[in-house]
This record gives sequence, structure tokens and C-alpha cells, in this order.
Amino acid sequence: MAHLRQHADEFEAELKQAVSLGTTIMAASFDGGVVLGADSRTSTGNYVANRVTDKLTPLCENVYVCRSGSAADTQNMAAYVQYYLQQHRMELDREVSVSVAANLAKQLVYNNKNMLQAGLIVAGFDKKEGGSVFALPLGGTLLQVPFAIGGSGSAYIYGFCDKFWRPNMSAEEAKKFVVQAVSHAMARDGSSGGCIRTVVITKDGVRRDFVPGSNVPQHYGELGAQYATAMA
Amino acid sequence: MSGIGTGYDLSVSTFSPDGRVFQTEYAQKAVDNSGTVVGLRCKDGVVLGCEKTIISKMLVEGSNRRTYAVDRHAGMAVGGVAADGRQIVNRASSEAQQYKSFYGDIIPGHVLAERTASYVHLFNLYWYLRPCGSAALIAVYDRDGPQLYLVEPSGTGHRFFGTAVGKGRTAAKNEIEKLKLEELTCRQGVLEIAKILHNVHDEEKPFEMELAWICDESNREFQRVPADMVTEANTKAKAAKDDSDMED
Amino acid sequence: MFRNQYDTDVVTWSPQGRIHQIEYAMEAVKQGSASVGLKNKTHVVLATLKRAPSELSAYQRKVFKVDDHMGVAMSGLTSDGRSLCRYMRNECLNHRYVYESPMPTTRLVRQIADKAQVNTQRSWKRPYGVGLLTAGSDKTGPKLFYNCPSGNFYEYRAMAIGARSQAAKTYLERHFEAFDGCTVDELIRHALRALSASVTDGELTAANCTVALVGSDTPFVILEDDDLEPHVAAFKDQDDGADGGDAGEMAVDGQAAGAGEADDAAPMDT
Amino acid sequence: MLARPTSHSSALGPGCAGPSLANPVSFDAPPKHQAQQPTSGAAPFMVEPSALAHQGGGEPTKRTQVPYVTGTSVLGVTYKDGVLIASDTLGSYGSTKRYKSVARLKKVNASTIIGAGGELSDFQYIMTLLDELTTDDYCMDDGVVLSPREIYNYMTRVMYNRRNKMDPLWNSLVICGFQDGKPFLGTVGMIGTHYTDEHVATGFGNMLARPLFRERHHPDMSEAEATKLLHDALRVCYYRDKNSINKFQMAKATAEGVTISEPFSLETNWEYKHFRDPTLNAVGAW
Repeated sequence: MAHLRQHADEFEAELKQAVSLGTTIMAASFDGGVVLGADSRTSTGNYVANRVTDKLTPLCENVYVCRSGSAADTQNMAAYVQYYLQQHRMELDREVSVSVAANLAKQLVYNNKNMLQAGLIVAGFDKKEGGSVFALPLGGTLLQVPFAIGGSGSAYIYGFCDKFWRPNMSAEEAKKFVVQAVSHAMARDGSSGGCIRTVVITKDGVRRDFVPGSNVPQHYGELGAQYATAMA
Repeated sequence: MSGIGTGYDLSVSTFSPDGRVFQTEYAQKAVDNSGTVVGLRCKDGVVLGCEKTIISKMLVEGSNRRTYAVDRHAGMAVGGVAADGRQIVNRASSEAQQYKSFYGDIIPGHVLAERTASYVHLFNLYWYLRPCGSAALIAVYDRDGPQLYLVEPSGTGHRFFGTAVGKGRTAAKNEIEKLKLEELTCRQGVLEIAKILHNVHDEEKPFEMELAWICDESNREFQRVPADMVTEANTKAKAAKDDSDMED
Repeated sequence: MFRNQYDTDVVTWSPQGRIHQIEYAMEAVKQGSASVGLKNKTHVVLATLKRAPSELSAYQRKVFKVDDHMGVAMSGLTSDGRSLCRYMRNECLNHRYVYESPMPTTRLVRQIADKAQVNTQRSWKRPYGVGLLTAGSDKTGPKLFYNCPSGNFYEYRAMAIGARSQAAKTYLERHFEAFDGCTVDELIRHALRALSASVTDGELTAANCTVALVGSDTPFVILEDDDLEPHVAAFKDQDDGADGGDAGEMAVDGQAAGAGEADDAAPMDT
Repeated sequence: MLARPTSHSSALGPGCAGPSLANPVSFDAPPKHQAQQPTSGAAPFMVEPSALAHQGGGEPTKRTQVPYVTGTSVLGVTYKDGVLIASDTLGSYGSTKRYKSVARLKKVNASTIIGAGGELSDFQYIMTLLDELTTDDYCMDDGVVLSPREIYNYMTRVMYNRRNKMDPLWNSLVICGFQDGKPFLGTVGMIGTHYTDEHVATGFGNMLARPLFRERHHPDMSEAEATKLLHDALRVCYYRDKNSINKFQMAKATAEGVTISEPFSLETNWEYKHFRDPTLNAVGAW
């Protein structure tokens, strides 16, 4: 009995751990827009709390954010930025620029760096600058970059991205690049997994896409769908 | 209807029976009675010009400023009470600074104009304040191109192609309407403003022109017009005026 | 004395677009004894007439050091002036603390003007009743400013304020173009001569005036009594000498003083 | 343009000096009468109350953060006609070389450059402070512009006051410029420590580059000599500082003004005989 209770207590403790996006997120700019991508796993300790998470959150019509870190912190930060951008949109009376959205997120991260666990990537499209990607890691440094990766899984794909990212890709090429990269991270990072979600933002608007877990590209040491035993 | 002696014109928080706020109108008088300020939006930028009566020959040239940069991409010229105008300038520049630190971007023209107008308007709301006795011409060059706004003591703000406030405003506005602003460059605008200021100026007193612009030539930064250009415009304007006087 | 219903507080505009309370505050400056300021290429000189409320009292001080590179002379309500002066000293100290350099004169003078403006737009305040002549020397050279109760400020090459200052002003207007080439001693003599035109009773002595000096290599210094005596003596010698005509001329200016003062700039004027 | 006291705000900037805003705009009703505050001049040096507010009892709050995205050393040397400073362009994330094109040298105004190591978000914040000061100078348009030394002094106050709030800006700064016909070069640490010298280096550079400077630097070097010295020092830093990359920028301040170079790399040498074949005479000994 005693050891059962101990088991239960350990399990309780695990559930009480912060719900965290041990994650792979990324965004890349291409000719005429940006593409964002993320896995869909949310964990509490070793337990997968959500296997179909959406880590690509809209900040306004033309800007999205990839969230990593604490799910609670990043969801609420996104809500704050949405609120500020709506205010801003009304005062400005025209399209919000990606840099403004990124800067608002930066204020939140920088001014509360001791309270928040949040690594973000802000990306979107505006008429003046076209597609832009902003990396916003822990601590609140804001850097405009051609592409950005983040979350625990990103450590496994620096080499892949450094090799395969090129300037002036087409939307299709960029999306393929992102899906490939995220799948490689998912293949090695236990905290990343599930499906791959992508968002492509161009002058024509936002297009979402979804790669179900069963269709995620398979890599070294894995068995592809063709080997799968059918569900009952 | 005149408000004098009725008691309805003593406080900014009092309406007259026919729905006017006389204190606001009186503040506008302060602008109407002082030196002319002209603003032109040309095709490549905005030029602002002020007529400054020289109250003493011992004044240092260029002292008693009327044009102020509010940020690198925005500036204003104030007509009326100079001291009140400076408060408006201070507020406008702190608005510009706050906007930049919050949004990480320069303040757009219409936002600056709107926020400045709200500030000026606040002085029309409380019995313990008085309306500002100055009007501000705001020149901005942002991603939407060059823009000119006018904020008046009542707190109203409008966008203009060209406008004028102060003693010579009526004559000045007549002159402005004759200009083809969409074809005019700022360089030409400087001369036009000089001519207008010379025309409306009461010849009894000596005066000084203060000109500022924001245009491609100034790297889209709000600056005083270079001294040699002002001198040149001054001479040409004076000559033009003498010519037309001869004809009369 | 006029009276109208628009002149009792600072938040009421008159139908003509004037604020009488501000204009009255500017009158307060003229109640105070005269102050003059003038500069050459390197130095600024301030000079004031002092008054004593009684035979038994000391003279009221009207020149104050703000910092090593700056000082003020005032006419009008000296108590208002002293509180402004205290503010200026504080700002200079803070500037030195943050930047380890002297506060630029133009900046401080504008801050004072902005501060004075606030007093002209709040019903629970009154405008300052003092005119300040600020002399400063910083990396942009010697500077002389006049701060008015209205919140306006002007940069001058030479200026006089206070009671019967029109006489001094007339003297300065006649000579200021030559000041740039003057030595410091000559500049002080000009200051004394201008000031003497505004003396109401008796004559200018080392006891009833104060001179102050600041320049690029001269920290702000106040000359009074014994320190001032040689300068006053030199100025008297010169005026008693061959150049007597000038002194006579001044006396005439002095009499015309009262009439000329009306053309002072109204607060809203450019 | 803002007529404001000499500090940014009583809470953030150099902070503890400086009264409230010069021209506070209050639209509140007339103030209630209050007893007169003492006017001894002590008030401006009071401790900012909010800095103590959280210390109500129990454990003192620790706000001393850890740095996340960091830059490494900045080096600087004076020479005959000016001053040169240099750094690499890496933003490290722990020991991950994460961002490789971060400009860590920035122009402040026409005569001043600042370079930073340490937490880059704090450096970005410092740049917003300095941009505000420079914009103020621009707006005032009165010919008064902050000199390199004034900016240096300002930064010492900012850094020291933040450390007094137990919330330091995690940077080492190098500030250089040209003033009164002479080069200016100084450094400010994260707790406000500061000094000026003819050559400076922050962080690891203090161990790696300064010995070289001490041997080879003299104040009347030519620009070419100074550039060579800095290149050699940068090369050593690249060899022996693990958080560095071979991509640098160099900035120059002279009487003509300031410039910041495009990123460049340096030739490195791995061709010593014993590098290629270290175990020639003793297999397994290296």
C-alpha cells in the first residue's frame, strides 16, 4: 500500500508541474511573405498534456507568434499583445506593422523577464517591409532575422537550418523547409512531437496547414506509415 | 451676439445661451492678433514660416524661437502666445517619444496631430484652466509622405495642403490658394512663403523670418531652412514686393 | 487704474485676447530697481541697483550665483526670483551629478520659462512677479537671457529691466554694437554707465549697486563694495573728464524714461 | 525638446538625482495645502521608495537576473588622430552561438560610439535611453550636443543606480569618441565601475587583449598601426574565447566624425608544424 501511495504522490507532483511547451517552433521569411511552423506537443513533466496543441497564435490580421516556454505565460502574453494591437489598429486606422507587434511583445518579455518563461518568434507580413521575422528569446532581446528557430527541439536542427535555408525561396519551398526542419527536431526531441502546424502569411492573407502525426516525414531509425499495423 | 458684459464669457466651463464658449474664442483672438505663420505642403515636403516682429535691436538674431522639432521626422511652428506654444511643443515631443518607446516606431503624422489636439483640448474643459493662446502648425514626413496639420486653441485639428494663422492669415490664405502646391518644390515653397510674409507684414516694424522645413532635401528630417537660403528668399521677396508697389 | 471683469485671474482671457494678470505681473518687474546685462565675445556682465528698505537695514540682494558658470540678476519680487534661483541651482547640481559638466545656459533658461508658463495657466497659481537676467558661459560661448513672467524668454546682446530701465536701455541700444570689442573692464564701465541712467535718487555708488561677471575662464563672481569701488571710481573719472557730453545726454534719456516704457512687448507678442 | 530634469525619471534613469518633472502637467483640481517640505537640498538624494517597497520582511527579493543572450569582449585603443573600437557580432545563448549578425557597436551621436558586451536586451534598452538623449539634443537645436565624456558619465550613473536597485543592467560598455581635439575612450561595468584609459577591453578581452595592448600600444600610433594592433588582439580573442566568432566590426572616431565598418573576418593561422603533427615524436602525448 505504502509504495502505491508513493507512486500516486509522484504522479500528483508530476501533474502539478508547470504546463510547458517543450517545443520546436520556427519561422522563415521568403520572397513575399513568411512561414511559421511548430510541433503540437504540450507536456507536464513526462506526461503529454495535449498532443494537438496550436502554438501558432494570431496577434492580429497579419502577424502571428510562435510560442515556447510556459503555456500559461505565453497564452496570456499573446492575449495582451492582441489587445494592444487592437487599440493600436484603431488609432492608426491602417495595417499594423510586424515590427510594432514584435516590439509590443518585447516590452512584455523585457519588462517582466524575471516572471516569465517565454521564448517567442513573431512573424508576419506588412505592405511596407513585406515578410519579416523577429526572434524574441528569453530575456527580451529583439532581433530581426531571416529565419528563427526556438524551443527545446531547435537545438537538434541548427545544422539542418544553417545548411538548407536560402534567401528568396518560394512559398512552397519555404514551407517544405519548415516542415522538414520541424520533423527532424521531433525525431530527436522527446519534448516535441505530434503534428506539424504551419501558417503562411503573404499579401493575400493567412493560410494555415496541418501535417497529421501519421504523415510527418520519417527519419533515420524510424518506421514509416507503410509498416504500421492497422488500428482495430 | 457679443459676450461682453453678459457674464457668460468669463469661464471656459460656461456656455452662452446661444451655445458658444467665449473663452475659447477669446483665446483664438490671441492667435489672430499675433505674427503670421504660414505652412505649405509641397510635393516633396512641408515648409513652415513665421513672421517675427523684432521687439528690440539688441535681441540676438534667431532668438525667441517659433519653430521647433518635435522628433526627427516631425516639427511645428506656433502662432500666438509663444510660452503656451512651448508647452504644446513639449507635449508633442513627449508624445512622439512615448510612442516610439512603446511601439518601437516613429509616430505617424495623424496620430501626432490627434494627440496634440487632445492635449490642447483639455485646456477647454476645466474652470481652473484657460485655453492655450496659440495654434500649432505641424509638419510631418512619415511613410505616408509629407503632411501638414493645424491644431487650434479649441482643440480642433485638421489636415491642410496650405494654411496660415495670425494677423495676416486672410491675405496669406488668398495667396496660398493661387499656388499649385502639387507642383511646387520645397525650395520654391521657401520663396513663396517669404513673399507672403513680406506682403502681409505691416511695414512700420522690422521683422525677422523664421523658416523650417522637412523634405527630401533635408533628409526627411525637420530642420531650420539653411541661413543662406533664407537670406536669398528674403532679398527676392523684398525685391518682388518693391516691384509690385511700384506698379500700384 | 483701470478695472474690468477680465483682469482678476490668470485663467480668464479678455475679449481682445489678452490676459491682464500676466500683464500686471510684468508690471511688477518694473516696480523693482533696475538690472542690466551685457556681453562681449568672452564675458557677460550683470549690474543691478540695490535698495534698502530702511536706513538701518542692509541692501536687498539681487544678484545670485547659480553655478560656477552661471548667475542671475533680478528685478521685481526678489522672493519669487530666489525660489527660481534655488531651482536653477538644483538643476545645475543634478546636471553636474549626471554628466559631470556644466548645465547649458539655453536649456536651463528654457526650463525656467516653461516653469513660469505653468503659473500662467492654473487658476490656483499666479505668474512669477520677477524678471530674470541670466548670464551664463558654456561651450557655446557667453549668453545673456531675459526671462519674463509671461513665460517668454529672449536672448539679448544687452538688456535692461526694472524701474526706469528705459534710460539704461537707451544707453545700451546706442552702444551695444561696440561691446563685442570691449575689454572686461570697459564692459563693466558700460554696465555702470547704463545703470547710472536708471538711478532714481542720489547717485550710483559702490554701496548701492552690484556687478557680476562670468566668462569662459572666469567663474561667476559678484563684485560689491570694496571690490567694486575701483570700477565705480574709474567710471566716474571717465564721465567727469572730457567725455562729459555723454553724461549730459544720459540725463535727458533718464527723464524720458517713464514715457518710453509703454512699448514693452506684450506677453503674446512675437 | 522636453524641458525636463537632467535624469530620465526618478524610477529608471540615473534616477536618484533629479526632482520631479520640470513642468508637471496636472489637470487635477487645485492641490490640497500641505505642510512645507524641508528645503535643505536633501530631497533629491533620497532613496527611491519603490526600490525598498518590496523589502517588507522575510526574504529579500532577488532581482539579480541571469543573462540570456550575450555578447563577449569589446576592445578599444586610442591613436594619434582618434580612437578605434572593435567587437565580434555574435549573440550567444549560453554556449550556443545563436545570433551571428548582431551589431554590438552603435553610433550615439556625431562624435560618440558605444560598444557593449553582456546581455543584449539590456544593451537595446540602453540604446533607447541614449537615442532619447540624442533626439532631445536634435530637437533643442541650440548647438549643444552631448560630448563623449558626458555620455560616458551619464552611463556610469545609469549603471550604478540600477545596481543600487538590485537590478543591474548586465553589460560592460566601451564608450569612445572625439572631443576637444583629443580621442576619448572609457569603459563602464555592470555595477557602475568605470575608468578611462588609452586602451581598454571588457570581459575576456581584459585577459586576452590588454597584455598585447600594454606591450605594443603608444598614444601617437598611426591609424594603420592601431588597426593592426586591434586585428591581432581580435585574432587572439577569436582563438581563445569560446564564445566568439570570426566576424567583426570596427568603429572609428576622429575629428571628421564617427564611422562603423561593415562586418569583416580575419585570416587565422593553423600552420605551425607541430599543429599538423603534434605526435610526431611522442605518439599520444598531445
